[in-house]
Amino acid sequence: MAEQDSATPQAQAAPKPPWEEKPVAPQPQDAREHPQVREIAALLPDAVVAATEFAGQVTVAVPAERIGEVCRACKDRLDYKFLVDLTAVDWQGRPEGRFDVIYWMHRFSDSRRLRLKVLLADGVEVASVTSVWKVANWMEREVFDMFGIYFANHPNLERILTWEGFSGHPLRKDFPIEGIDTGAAIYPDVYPPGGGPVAGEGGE
Amino acid sequence: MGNLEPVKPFPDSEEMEISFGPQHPATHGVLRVLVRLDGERIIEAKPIIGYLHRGTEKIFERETYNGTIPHTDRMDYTAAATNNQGLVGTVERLLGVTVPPRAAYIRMILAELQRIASHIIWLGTHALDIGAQSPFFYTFQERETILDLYEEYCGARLTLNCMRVGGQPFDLPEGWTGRCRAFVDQLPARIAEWEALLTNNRIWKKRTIGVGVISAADAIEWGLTGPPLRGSGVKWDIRKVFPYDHYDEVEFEIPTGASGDTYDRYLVRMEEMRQSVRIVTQCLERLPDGPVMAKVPKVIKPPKGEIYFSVEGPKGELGYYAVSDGSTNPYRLHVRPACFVNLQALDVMSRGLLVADLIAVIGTLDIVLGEIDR
Amino acid sequence: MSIRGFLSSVFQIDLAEGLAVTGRYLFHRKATQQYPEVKPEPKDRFRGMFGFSEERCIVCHNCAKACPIDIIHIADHFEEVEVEGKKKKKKVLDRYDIDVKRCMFCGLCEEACPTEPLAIWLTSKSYEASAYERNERLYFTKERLQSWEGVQPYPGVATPDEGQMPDDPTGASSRTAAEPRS
Amino acid sequence: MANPWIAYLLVPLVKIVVILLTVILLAAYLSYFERKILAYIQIRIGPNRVGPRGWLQPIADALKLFTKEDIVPSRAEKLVYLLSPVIITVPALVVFSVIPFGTDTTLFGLLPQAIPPYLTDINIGILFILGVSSVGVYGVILGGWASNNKFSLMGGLRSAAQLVSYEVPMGFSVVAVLLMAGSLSMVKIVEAQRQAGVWFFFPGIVAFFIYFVCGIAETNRSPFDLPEAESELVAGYFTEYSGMKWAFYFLAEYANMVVVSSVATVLFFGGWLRPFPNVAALAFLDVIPPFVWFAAKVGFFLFCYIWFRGTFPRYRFDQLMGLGWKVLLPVSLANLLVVGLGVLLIGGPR
Repeated sequence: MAEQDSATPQAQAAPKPPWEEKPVAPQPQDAREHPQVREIAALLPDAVVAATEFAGQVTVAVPAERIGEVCRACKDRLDYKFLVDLTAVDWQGRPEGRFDVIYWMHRFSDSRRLRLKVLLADGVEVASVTSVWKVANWMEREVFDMFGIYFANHPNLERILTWEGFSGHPLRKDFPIEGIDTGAAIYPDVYPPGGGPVAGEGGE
Repeated sequence: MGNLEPVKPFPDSEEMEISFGPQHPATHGVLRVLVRLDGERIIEAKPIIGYLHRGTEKIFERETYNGTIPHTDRMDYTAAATNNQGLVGTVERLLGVTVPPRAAYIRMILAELQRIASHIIWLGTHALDIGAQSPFFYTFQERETILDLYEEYCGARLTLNCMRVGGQPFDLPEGWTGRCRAFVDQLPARIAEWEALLTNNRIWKKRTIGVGVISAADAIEWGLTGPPLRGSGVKWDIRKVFPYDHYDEVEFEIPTGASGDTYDRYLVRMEEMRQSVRIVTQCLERLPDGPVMAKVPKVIKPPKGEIYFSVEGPKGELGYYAVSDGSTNPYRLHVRPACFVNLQALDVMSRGLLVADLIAVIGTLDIVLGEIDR
Repeated sequence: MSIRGFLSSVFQIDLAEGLAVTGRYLFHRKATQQYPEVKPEPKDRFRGMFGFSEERCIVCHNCAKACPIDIIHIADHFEEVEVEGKKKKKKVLDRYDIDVKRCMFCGLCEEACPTEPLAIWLTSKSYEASAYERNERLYFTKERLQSWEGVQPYPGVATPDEGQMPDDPTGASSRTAAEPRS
Repeated sequence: MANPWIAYLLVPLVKIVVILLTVILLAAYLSYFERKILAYIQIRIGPNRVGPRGWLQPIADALKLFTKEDIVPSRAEKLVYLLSPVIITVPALVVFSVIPFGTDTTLFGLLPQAIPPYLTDINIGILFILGVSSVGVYGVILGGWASNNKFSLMGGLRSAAQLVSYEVPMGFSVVAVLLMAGSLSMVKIVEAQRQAGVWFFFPGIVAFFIYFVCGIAETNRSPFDLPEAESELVAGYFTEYSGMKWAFYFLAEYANMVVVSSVATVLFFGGWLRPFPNVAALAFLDVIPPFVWFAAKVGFFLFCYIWFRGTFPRYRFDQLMGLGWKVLLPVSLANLLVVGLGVLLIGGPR
C-alpha cells in the first residue's frame, strides 16, 4: 500500500506533458533590439517603422516608397538571397492603409527568415521587386490579380489566375463570396420541391 | 516573361506559335504553354495557368479552422497528407499547441508515404511522357498499396482529410503497422527494378542528360525548392533546416544532384524515395504510445497574429501564411505552393530546347495544376 | 569511355537489362480486378454512402455547422410531449436533406455528431450511388437516407432501416438483438 | 497442270487470295496480340470481353472501323487525302508476293505434284522488296500534308525524313548478305544458307543488328515511333484520319512489321531451314514442316517488336537522325568491308 501511495503523489508532482495542458498562445513583443532588425536599422536608419516578433518570426514594417531600396539592401548586403513568399492582406477600413504587402525572405548562411511589411492605401502603387528577385514576377502578378495592387515597372503586370476579361479582384474583402456574374454559364442549383437550404441556416 | 528577351536565332527566322494544352495529354493537368518555335527549337515558352482556379484562399476565409482541411486535400491532389500537415502545423503554432509524440510520428509516417506516392506518380507519368510505357504500371501497383494503407487509416484514398488541429482524429487500426512495415521493406527492391529499366538505359540518358539545365544560383534566383533545387546541387530541405514533427530525431540524408539537369533530378527523386523508406522504418520502430490528440478546445479561436509555417512537400516547400483576427475563421490564409514557383522557371529551363524536351522539362518539374491554380 | 562502357554499349547491356525486367513481368501475377464481377472490398473505415437513423438523431445541427460546404439542410419544430407527467418540449425533425451531389465525403459531420451510436455515419462500405440525373437522384431526403433507394449497397450490407449500425454495416448485431431474421 | 489456264491463272490467283487473306488476318490479329502481350508485360489483362479471352476483338475492331463516321476535314485536299492511305497500304501488301515461306510442297498429298507455296521467285527479289516498300513514304508525306493540320504536317515531314534516312544503312546491311549469298533472289539466298550449312546470322551478326534496327525505324515502331508520338504531336500524320482510312494506316504498319520480320528471317535466319541444316545429328528436327519453322521465326521477331514497345523510351527526333547517319551508316559500311574481305578470302558461294 505504501509504495502505491508514494507512486501516485509522485506522478501528480511530475509536470503534465505539454499536450495535456491548455495551449499557451504566443504573444507579440516589440522586436526593435532583435539582431535581424538591428542589422537593417544599421544599414538604413529610418527604414524601420516598427518591428514585432510573434512566435519567433520577426516582422519589420517598412515605408512604401523605400521598399525597393530595402529589398535590394537585404538581398545584396544582408544575404537574403531567397524570396520565399510575397503576398498581401486586405484590412478593409483600416485608417492607416488598407493593404499589407508581405515579403518573406530567407537567408541561407544562418537559415534565418525575415518578414517585411508595407502598408498601402487602396490604389497606391508600390515598386516592384522583380529586379531584385526574379521569382517575384509571378507572385506580384498574383497579388495584382487578387487584390488590384499595382506594382510600378513590373515587366508584364497582367492577371495570372483569372482570365483577362475578369472584372474585380477576388480576394478583396468587399468581393462577394458567391462570386460575381461573369457571363459564364453556371449550372443553376436546382433542388427538388421542398429541398434546398433552410432560411437562416448559416454555416458560421 | 518581359525581363527575358526571346532569343532570335537569326533575323529572318519565321516563328511558328503553338498553343500547347490545356487539354494536351502531357501537361499534367490543365496547363497551357504558349510556345514560340523556330522550326523545332523553342524561342520562348510562356506558361498560362488559371484553368483550375477555384478560389481556395477565398473559401478559407469562410471556413472554420478544421473545415479548411478538406480543401487543402484538393490543392496538391497527389499529396494530400503533406498539405494537411502544413495547414495543421500552422494553426497549432498559432495556438501554441504541442502535438503528442504518437500523433507526430503518425504524421511523419503518413507524410513520408505520401512523398513516396507522389514521387511514384511523377516517375510513372514522366517515363510515360518520354515514351517508356511500362514503368507507369509497375509504379502504380506500388501506389495502390499505399492508397490501401491510407484507406485503412482514414477512410479515403486520395483526399485524405486525415489530420486535425492538435493531433490525429483517430489512432492506427491494429495490424496497420505490420502491413505498412511489409510494404516499406519490399519497396527498395521495386525501386531497384524501376532503376534497372531506366537509369542506365541509353535512350533515357539521351533524353534527360543536359535537358532543362538550371544552375544553383539561377535555381535560388527563381525560387525553386524541393527536388528541382536539390537537383542543381543546393543541399536544402525544410525537414533539416526547420525540423518539425520530430524530424530531428530521425536520420536521413538529403540527395543532391550535380549539374541540375533532368537526369540529376530523376536520381534525386529516386534517392528521396529510398530515404523516405528509411524514415518510415525508423518511425515504425520508435512509434511511442499515448494519446493522439492534444487538449484543444472544441471551437478553435487562435489569438490575433500572423505566422508562416512550411513543410517539405514532395514538390518543394509548401508554406502557409495564416493571419488570425481572433475569430473562428482565418482572416487570411495564403498558401505558398511549390509548383507555382517551380513552374515559373519553365521558360528559362526550356529555352533553346526542342518541343519533345518541353515535355521532359514539364515532367521533371513535377507540377500539379491543383496546387498552382489553387 | 571506359572499356566496360564501350563493351556494354556494343553488346547493349543496358537495353538487355530493361528487356529482362519487362520479360520477368510478362509472367507476373496480373493486378487488374474484373470490376463488375469482382467488387473491391472497401476497408472498415472507408467513408462511403451516408447512413442515417432518425430516432437516434437529437436535431442538434452540429453536423450542419461542421459541414465545410453546408450541404446538410435540417428543418425542425418543437412539439409538446408528455414524459412521466411533465410537459416537455421536444424537437422533432421535419426535414434532414443531404445534397450528396456536392458532398466530398470528408467525414466531418460524422465526427461532429454527439450521439452514441452515431445518428449520421459514412462507414457503410457502399460506394455505388451514381445516377443519370443529379439534381433529383442525388438529393437525399431523410427517407431516402434510410431506405437507400437508388443506392447499390455493397454485397452483405444492410440498408439503415434494416438495422445497419455505424460500426457494423451488415446490421448483423442489431438483427440478432432485435428480431432474428428467419 | 499442263493446261496454261490453270498453271498461269488459277493457281496464282488462289495463291494471291490465300496470301492476302492471311496477311490481313495476321495484321488484324497482330494488333490483338500486341495489346495482349503489352498488357501482360504491364501486369494487366488486355482485351478479354469480346469472344473467349478476347479472341474476337480484332473482328470487333474491324466492324467498328467499318461503321465509324468518316470525317474529312473541310479544307483538306480531298483527292490526295483519300488516296494516301491506299498509297501506303498497297506496297506493304505487294511485297508479300516475293517472300518464300516454304519449299515445294504437295500440301500433304492434296496436290497431284509439288508446287512452290510462295507466289513467285523473281531473280531480283530483295531489290524488288526494298524498292516497293520505300514507295510507302509517299503515303505518309501526302497524308500529313493533305489533312491541312499543323501537327500532322510536322508529323508527316518527320516521318518522311526518318524513313528516307534509315533506308541507306538498311540497304548496306542487305548488300552484306548478298555478298554471302551471291544472288538477289530470295529462294537462292535461302539455298545459299543451306549450302553454307549455317545461317547468315552468325557470320553477319552486325549486319543483322543494323537491319533489324533499321527495320524498326522503317515501320515507325517503338524507340523510333516519333512521328505519331502521342505526347508531342497529338497523333502525327494520321491525326485527321478516322474510320476505315485510319484502319488502312494501321494495316500498313502491321503489314510492314510482318514484311521486315519475314525478310529478316529469310536473309539472316535461313527462311524455312532448321538450325544448322546440314548437321545430321539434328535430323530429328526435320519432322517439323518448313512452313512452321518460318512462322516460328517471324513470330519471334514480331514478339521482339512488341517487347521493345513495352520497354524502351522514345528517341528525340534529332537523336534519331543522328543515330541513323552517324552510327548505323558508318558501322554498316565497315561491316560491308569486313564481309567483302571474308567472302574474298573464304571464297564466296559456288
